[in-house]
Amino acid sequence: MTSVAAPRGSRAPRLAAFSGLVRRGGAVWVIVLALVLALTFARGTGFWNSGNIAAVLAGAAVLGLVALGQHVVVLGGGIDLSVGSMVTLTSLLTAVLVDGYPIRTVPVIVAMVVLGAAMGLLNGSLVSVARLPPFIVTLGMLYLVSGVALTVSATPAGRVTAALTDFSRATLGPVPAPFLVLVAAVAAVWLLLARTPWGRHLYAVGGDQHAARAAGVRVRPVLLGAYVTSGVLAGLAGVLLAARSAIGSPTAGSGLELSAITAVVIGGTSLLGGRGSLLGTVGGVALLALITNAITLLQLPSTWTDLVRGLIIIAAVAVFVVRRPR
Amino acid sequence: MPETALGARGVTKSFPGVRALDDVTLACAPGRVHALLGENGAGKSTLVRILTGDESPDAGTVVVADRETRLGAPREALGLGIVPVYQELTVLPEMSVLDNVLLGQERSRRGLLDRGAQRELARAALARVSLEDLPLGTRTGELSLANQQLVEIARAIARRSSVLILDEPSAVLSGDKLQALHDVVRAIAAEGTAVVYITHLLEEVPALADDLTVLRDGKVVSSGPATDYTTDRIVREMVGRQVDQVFPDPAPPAGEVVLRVSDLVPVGSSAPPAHLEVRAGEIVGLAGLVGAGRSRFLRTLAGARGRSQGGVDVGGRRVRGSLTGAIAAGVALVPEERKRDGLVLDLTAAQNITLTDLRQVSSAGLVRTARENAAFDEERERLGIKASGPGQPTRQLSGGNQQKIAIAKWLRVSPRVLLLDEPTRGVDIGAKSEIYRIVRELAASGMAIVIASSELAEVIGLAHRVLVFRDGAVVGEVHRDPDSAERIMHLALGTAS
Amino acid sequence: GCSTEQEGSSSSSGSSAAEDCINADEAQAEYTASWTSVKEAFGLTDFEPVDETVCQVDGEQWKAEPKQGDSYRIAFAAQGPTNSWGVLSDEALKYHAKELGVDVLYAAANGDATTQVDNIQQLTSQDPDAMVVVPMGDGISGQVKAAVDQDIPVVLCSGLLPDSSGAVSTVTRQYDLLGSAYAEWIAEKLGGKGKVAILSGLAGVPTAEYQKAAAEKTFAKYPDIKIVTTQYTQWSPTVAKTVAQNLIASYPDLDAIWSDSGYGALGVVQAYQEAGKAVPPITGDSINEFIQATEGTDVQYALSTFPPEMSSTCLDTALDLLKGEPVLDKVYVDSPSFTDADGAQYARDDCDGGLLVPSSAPEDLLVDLKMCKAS
Amino acid sequence: MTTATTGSASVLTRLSTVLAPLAGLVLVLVLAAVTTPQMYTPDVVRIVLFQVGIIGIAALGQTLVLLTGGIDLSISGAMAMTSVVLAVTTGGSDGRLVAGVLLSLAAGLAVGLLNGGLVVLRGVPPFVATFASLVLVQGVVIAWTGGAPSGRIPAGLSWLGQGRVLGQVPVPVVVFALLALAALVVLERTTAGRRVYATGFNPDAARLSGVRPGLVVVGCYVASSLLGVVAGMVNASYIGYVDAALVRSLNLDSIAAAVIGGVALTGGRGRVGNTLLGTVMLAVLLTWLIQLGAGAGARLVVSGAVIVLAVFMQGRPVRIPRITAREKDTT
Ligand SMILES: Nc1ncnc2c1ncn2[C@@H]1O[C@H](COP(=O)(O)OP(=O)(O)OP(=O)(O)O)[C@@H](O)[C@H]1O
Ligand SMILES: Nc1ncnc2c1ncn2[C@@H]1O[C@H](COP(=O)(O)OP(=O)(O)OP(=O)(O)O)[C@@H](O)[C@H]1O
Ligand SMILES: [Mg+2]
Ligand SMILES: [Mg+2]
Repeated sequence: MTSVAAPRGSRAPRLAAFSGLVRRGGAVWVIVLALVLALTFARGTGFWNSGNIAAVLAGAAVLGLVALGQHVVVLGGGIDLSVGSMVTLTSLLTAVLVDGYPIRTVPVIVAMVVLGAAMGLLNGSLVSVARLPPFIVTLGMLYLVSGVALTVSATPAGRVTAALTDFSRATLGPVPAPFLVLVAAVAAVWLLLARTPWGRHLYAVGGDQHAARAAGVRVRPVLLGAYVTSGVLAGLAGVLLAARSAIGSPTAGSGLELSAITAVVIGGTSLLGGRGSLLGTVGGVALLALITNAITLLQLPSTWTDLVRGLIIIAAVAVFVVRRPR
Repeated sequence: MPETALGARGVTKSFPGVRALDDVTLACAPGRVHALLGENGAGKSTLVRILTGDESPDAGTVVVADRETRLGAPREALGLGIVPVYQELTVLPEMSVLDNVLLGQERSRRGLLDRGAQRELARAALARVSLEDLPLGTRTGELSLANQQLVEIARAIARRSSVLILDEPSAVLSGDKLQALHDVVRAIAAEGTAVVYITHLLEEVPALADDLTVLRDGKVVSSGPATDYTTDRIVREMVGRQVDQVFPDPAPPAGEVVLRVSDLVPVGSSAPPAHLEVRAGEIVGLAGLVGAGRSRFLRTLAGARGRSQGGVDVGGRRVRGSLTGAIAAGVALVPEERKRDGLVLDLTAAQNITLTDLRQVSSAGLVRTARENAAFDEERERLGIKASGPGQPTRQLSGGNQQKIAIAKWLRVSPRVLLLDEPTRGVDIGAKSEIYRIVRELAASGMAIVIASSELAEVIGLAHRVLVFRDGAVVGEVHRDPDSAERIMHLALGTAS
Repeated sequence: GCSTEQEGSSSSSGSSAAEDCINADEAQAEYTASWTSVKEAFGLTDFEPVDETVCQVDGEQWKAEPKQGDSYRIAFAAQGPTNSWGVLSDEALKYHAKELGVDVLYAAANGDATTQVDNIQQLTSQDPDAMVVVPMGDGISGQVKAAVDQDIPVVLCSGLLPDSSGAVSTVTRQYDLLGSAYAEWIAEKLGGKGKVAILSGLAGVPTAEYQKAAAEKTFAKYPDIKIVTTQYTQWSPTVAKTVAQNLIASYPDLDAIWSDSGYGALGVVQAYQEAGKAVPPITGDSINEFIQATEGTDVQYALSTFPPEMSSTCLDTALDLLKGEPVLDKVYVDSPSFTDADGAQYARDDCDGGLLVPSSAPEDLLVDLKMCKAS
Repeated sequence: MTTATTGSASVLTRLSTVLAPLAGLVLVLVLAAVTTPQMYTPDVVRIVLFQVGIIGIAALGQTLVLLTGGIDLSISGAMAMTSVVLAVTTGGSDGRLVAGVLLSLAAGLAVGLLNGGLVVLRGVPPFVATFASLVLVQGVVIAWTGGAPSGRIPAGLSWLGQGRVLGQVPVPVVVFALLALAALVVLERTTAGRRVYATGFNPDAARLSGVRPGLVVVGCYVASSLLGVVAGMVNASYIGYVDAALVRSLNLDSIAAAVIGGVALTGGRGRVGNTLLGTVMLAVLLTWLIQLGAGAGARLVVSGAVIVLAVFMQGRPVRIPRITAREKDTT
């Protein structure tokens, strides 16, 4: 799709206001709000008790971190299918390497973040230097990294320290500590995207790589930065997941990539790159976390869960996704 | 100060099948505006890309500040103060005006954007292109094409430059905006910057240029101070022959009314309803400032956008308000944005020509290559298209030839009403006069033609009568006479008494 | 806490646990019996149970009145209806709960450990009287511990977790038992010599990996048995068939196939029959379809089950705890094992191919679930 | 002399443009030959051919969707759905086979229309639209069958998955060959194919030329789902039972095959030949990995590395973006 800028056929004003809301990522929150209201109505005390709120928030933490990384990559016009496998590998390695030794905790956490960055760097190099399609690169990495994880251990292995498990269960009021990590990460990514030259360049490269290059933007470092960010966040997510599980598993993060992409797109970010809002992605994460919560809270028949999940996702994207620029 | 701010020495560049530049030598002096002229496909943009490091020459070198320099990427050229505005827009529609102006030259403090400084810089740059009132947070995609172009120019101006290269900046500008552009170009040259200016509007040359160079088929055919050249001479150098610039009076339309537009209001427009009748053989021009609503009107006629009220009849039959309805009724639109809307650049020339009516060249759903090639040859004959063959990717054709393909594809369906939106934008003077000839011939053959153009001389010269648009509404009708130009301008600007 | 010592390494010597253990002889005997019955069914000569100490848990500690209303609310962190095993496991518990008049708070993990972590946390937040968990992987241990720490007794069902999970009781059939019994049967069939292929389920999934490990350990005792290849079938007959076709091509002289599932075995049998070759001795769990497909052939097999209906026993165990009655910390479920010699009798033509036979699930439940036709 | 050199040089370049896309396949074939000598025995070749058939049929549908600039994640849903529909409606009896096939196709049509409708009418990005419909299809199947789909596929269909032509060639690859030929003719020779390419390259220009991009896109999604149904029938008849394990799986093989072969994710770029190439490469790779008998981990590592390496080797010109090349690259 060419991206030459030109005024499009103007929309009716009512729709324009709505599309503005969608563009800024507010739309998905409408559904989130509706779901919260519905749950309040149906299961008031069950939903609003602090334990349940904590469960929703804690459930959102890992997905949130991964979606955040995905958001950055997608903004740059790419896609990262390897995030799930990176989470798997780092969470498995966290448990295997820490193995119950408190002294190893901090070095291992640092190592996992570095490992995430390294895997992101590999993705980014293949995409920006070797100029291979991100879909293929990260699909290949998905297989490769899952394979490495299985080679590290085919069975659940290792053990994190009590400090890590305690952290994963600690709360500040009803807010679980892992969620605070997510909040901090959102703030950091927001700062990067909205307040640094790199953020501007990322939007530009995602919107039109050639135009960005013409304006003197170095495309490669920008893309490398995006994939590294995704890798770092996946590494962090892996540590959180390990802390929560207390043990490492070679399949822990499988399927996360699709949830993450779904969250990003429900939030109004364009998979073509260059347009997206962090608020929307966070809303997408909230929606997915709430759906899981709602299915259990409402005690829907188990055979209906996928049906309900599919319907809500379809409803969300069908109503609230920005139309593709034509 | 160097003698040559930017230049080329023996630059040669070939693409598969074409030699775009052949031993080009050029020198642009600081503080002077250097016009670069030539037909479509003469190699002007290619030269620009080489001078800015976006492309590397096969042979020859680029000279920057009297020194031979090797440029690896636009960024390197920018670092040396060589600032281009490419022919194609490179603003990012999804980003704000502020971000677009400062793209690649963000101001930051301790790694974070310095928002105060950014605003100040952007404001100053926008003010120079008369966009001081534009809110900085506006999404650039919401702006008119003209304003987007100005934003892009503002981006270039915001940089400290020793050389400013403008590749057809005026193609989408008119009126005040064009004036503002000229002012800023002169001011920048006065500051000591060398300006390279590419245009197909030859009346800009005496107004702006100090020096000029004419390219033909990738070779420099002539170069010197602008005062040595008359428009006639420039045209002769460009085309290599005399071009008939006068518009003879068109033959009076003889036929009955083919197109009747009544009470038409496009969706999203708050303008009063429009009426229009066009006879067979008649050419009606649409004039107005950029954004006056001509394109919208044409698109509505062609069913490409909805109408909230009114109707369109062709040959006495009501036309359905959809693209296919309009096409079935014999209404064809050659849209203004050729590359985005007019052509599928990745298909071949022949494939583009036959896209509008595949049934003609197919039987039982199978496309017959022989018939397709025959269709191409027919149109090549009729319009004088220069292409290596039916299988040449349309992307590789020069602008003028692309435009001819965009027209040719509609001739395949033998329309009764032909709507042309800016049919000569970015088209060189030789091709332009051919397009005028074609339009005339089509009208003579009984087609009803509506043509929108920002070039006043063109509308007046071609059309039997001109409708003037302002703010989405038809504000007047002007017939062919000696002072029609003045009357049209007054109507368009709203200064008519 | 920046100790260089490994946490919990000193305290896990087991001595303290052993002191608390009220050794229930009866239970220990039951455990041994579950091994002996397989030994007899498969006609094994040398098959000793792995060491396991079964203790009695003091139920008094967990005795409680219903927290809400007058019936107990049992949270059930289930696998979810991802296959016929999961469906029956879920439904058997629910059916039994209805019989007993107990409320069930249900959450399905759809086979995924990470989802189950969320599920358990969420179920815990609803403050149930007790919880039954069908563990999807060791990764849920931490969350199970958190539930137990909130005074919710947790019964593990159809699976194991490390002791650190703090679960009060575990009701399951042993993976070790199945994995090594199949291997032992193959070893005896081959007279301790031959080429064997291992077909496991899903790489990295504990239920598959533990059985495979047990098998490998057993085969290691026989130096002349060579494991020529290990493949994964994803518990899908389609995948298994493709894999088996590859095996036929590359190892035409394969002597036996160790498979952990009936679905895998099904694909293998088809592949060999299509290739016109004799099916080597094969193992797996006993799904109806497999027995039907091998009826009247001379395919040699050894089957057992990992009965999904055991979830009702899990529910009983949880309720016993709430009533303060003594339960065992490990309840080993026994279930029929058999070979081709007497396999035919287990085929049920009135039931679906995916049913694990013989099923002790209530007949009307099977009919309700459309797994069997009403007779 | 000079002409001779230029002549041979041009032959070389022409040769390299033909061979470059094959480089990846050659790589895999050589790797397979070196590491597993039995790879080229007739038995193994037949397995590869079977895989080509089963992956290829779905990959053809995927190609159509990719050409319009979309992607279809729901193909594996359509495949799984087919086996369930076939089993449930026929109850394994040949008598109701026709009804079962028709119903499967109807269900495939519905899925295709849902995808197309979401993409065209609502402008939902294809990735999410088809992912959502995959979840939905799985959900419907699970809700309908109570989670444990089972049953028999009529024996009358077994030739489709198990049969051989001329005693050697598996039927699925023959079906694939026929469908690929049809797709080739449609895409390269028919007006419909022309419209697909025009829409994929530039939907706006296509629309203004009187093509109806909406119809084209919906058509491609429907075709994709229907080919998914055919692939599902092949799969179901291959094993003869409903394979519950496949209901929940998301199978990316069809996408991988097309994209590895060189079909661009951005629309318009790609031919049936690309898909054929990618399919063969993937089929060889998957079979080779089994033949290799390596552990699960090593296998995934190898397949990931080989996919990236093969695409890298496909001789995509390492080209720096130009301002003129306005089309978005696959990156
Ligand atoms: N996508 C859009 N959003 C908002 N306004 C738009 C959009 N497209 C067009 N407009 C507005 O509609 C009006 C008519 O635009 P149109 O392009 O028809 O003008 P025009 O007279 O044809 O100008 P040009 O000389 O550029 O062709 C203008 O005011 C323009 O700003
Ligand atoms: N990337 C390319 N690949 C192949 N041919 C090209 C490429 N870029 C330019 N050309 C060819 O090079 C020649 C010069 O093109 P160029 O764009 O420089 O012309 P121009 O003078 O700028 O024309 P216009 O006035 O239409 O902008 C043309 O024949 C064009 O078709
Ligand atoms: Mg040009
Ligand atoms: Mg216009």
